[in-house]
Amino acid sequence: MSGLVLALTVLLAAAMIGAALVAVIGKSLPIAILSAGLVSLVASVLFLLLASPDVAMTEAAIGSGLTTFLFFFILGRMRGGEHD
Amino acid sequence: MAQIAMAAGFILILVGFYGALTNRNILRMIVAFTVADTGVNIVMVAVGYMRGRTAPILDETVPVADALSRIIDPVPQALVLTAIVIGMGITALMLAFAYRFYEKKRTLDITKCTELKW
Amino acid sequence: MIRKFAAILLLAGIASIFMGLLFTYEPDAELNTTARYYAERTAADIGATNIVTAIVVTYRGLDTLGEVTVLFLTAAIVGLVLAHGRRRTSDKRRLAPVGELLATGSRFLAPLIILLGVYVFANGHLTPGGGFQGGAIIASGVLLILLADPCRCLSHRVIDTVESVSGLFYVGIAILGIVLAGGFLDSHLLPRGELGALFSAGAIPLIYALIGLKVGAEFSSILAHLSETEEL
Amino acid sequence: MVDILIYIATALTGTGLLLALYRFLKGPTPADRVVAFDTLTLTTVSLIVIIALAEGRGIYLDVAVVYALLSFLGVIAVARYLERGF
Repeated sequence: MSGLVLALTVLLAAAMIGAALVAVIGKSLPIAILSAGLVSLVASVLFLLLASPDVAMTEAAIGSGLTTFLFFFILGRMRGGEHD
Repeated sequence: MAQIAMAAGFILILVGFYGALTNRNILRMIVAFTVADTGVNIVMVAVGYMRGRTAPILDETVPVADALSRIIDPVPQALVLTAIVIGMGITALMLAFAYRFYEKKRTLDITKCTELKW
Repeated sequence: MIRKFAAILLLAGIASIFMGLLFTYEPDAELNTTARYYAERTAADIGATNIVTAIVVTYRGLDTLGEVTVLFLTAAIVGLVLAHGRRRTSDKRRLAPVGELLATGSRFLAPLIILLGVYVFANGHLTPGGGFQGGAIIASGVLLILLADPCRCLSHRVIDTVESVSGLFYVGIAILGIVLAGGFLDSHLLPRGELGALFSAGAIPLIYALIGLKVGAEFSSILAHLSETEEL
Repeated sequence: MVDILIYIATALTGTGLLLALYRFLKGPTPADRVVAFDTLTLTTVSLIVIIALAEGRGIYLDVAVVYALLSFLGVIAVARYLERGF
């Protein structure tokens, strides 16, 4: 099983770094926010692989749910500001 | 495996810092900060990981008697639990300030904020 | 351009520090002294099967009290920042109507989500999860209610009451620990019970439930304050 | 036997993850990326279940339950934003 876990770790790390790059240097702001949510999503699976289900659950409930939501809430209030 | 996760966490921190330093839009800086935050959490959890061991929760697969040889270090996990919750609070706070900034200036560009510049 | 160059230079410095940390890192083969103490003593002393919960609630309970206080301060400051200059004139904001699917679905799903939150913090000492996760899930349920009906103003009074009452009880139980048990936030207030049962681990389920309610109320208050802002 | 099944399931889920990630990184319109995000959350839930099975810890499934019940919220947020709601 350890080969499987290793391959999965590499895959998840690559996905996470790709999503982080989109979040930081992508053109459109909503996509950047969505990518930050994706980073949290993949990170929570990585936390589970690192044998910490408590942290994985926190990241699932807070990082990818509420934080993404807060960003879109604020962005919806400031239409027109995202092009600066 | 812990090393791979740790390297990924370090790269996330660097990517987040790069975004926070080079972007001029406040919302983009906040997004970059959350990415760096996730990276820090991954590094901290990876430090506590030990090869071939499992989560610090006792049940029928991990009886109390051999907990000492089967579980990983629970202290970093407790710390990261705290860090994630506080990170969400800080993000909310930054977003509230960004909202006020936009209300006053009608822009999100940080370089337009020149009151204290001389 | 200079800005980018300086940023990359700075990041190269940080990266070199990280490289040093990464290549000299050697994972421990054995648990260190603190972790060994927790692994050996938790089941006998505290009676919780989830060792992370035992650390968060009892061994380092004072940190958790501080964390909840920080979260309360955050919620209060968000309210303060956003309440300033809010106008009450336009009650009916012009909004795109909520679809039938979301309205009906949220009426069905919101109670289930809140129930899941209660499950998560009631079982915090047995399974992964606990007060913070449960509170965040409850806040997600509140969020779904807010989404389905954006014009509804959530009652701030209910949220504030839940928040202050659970906070008061939390500190009250902590002080009762000094009187009746070993010290501040000691969980031996209630009988330890059988390892693995729902009502076990002393006062941990009670304290975690109060933390869950408090965290849920704080997150809900942040969300409600944000949703009452006006479109600029 | 079970090992082989887990390997096959992981390979399939990993392929699904990569395909959805490709669509997310490339997707020309925001709607493409939102659908890719939704697919990624579902793939993540199945990955969590596979990890729970491979490690033999049933308690990991709680995380999957939380994800399954909360994952649609992010998509609703984007959808409401795109139709100029809130």
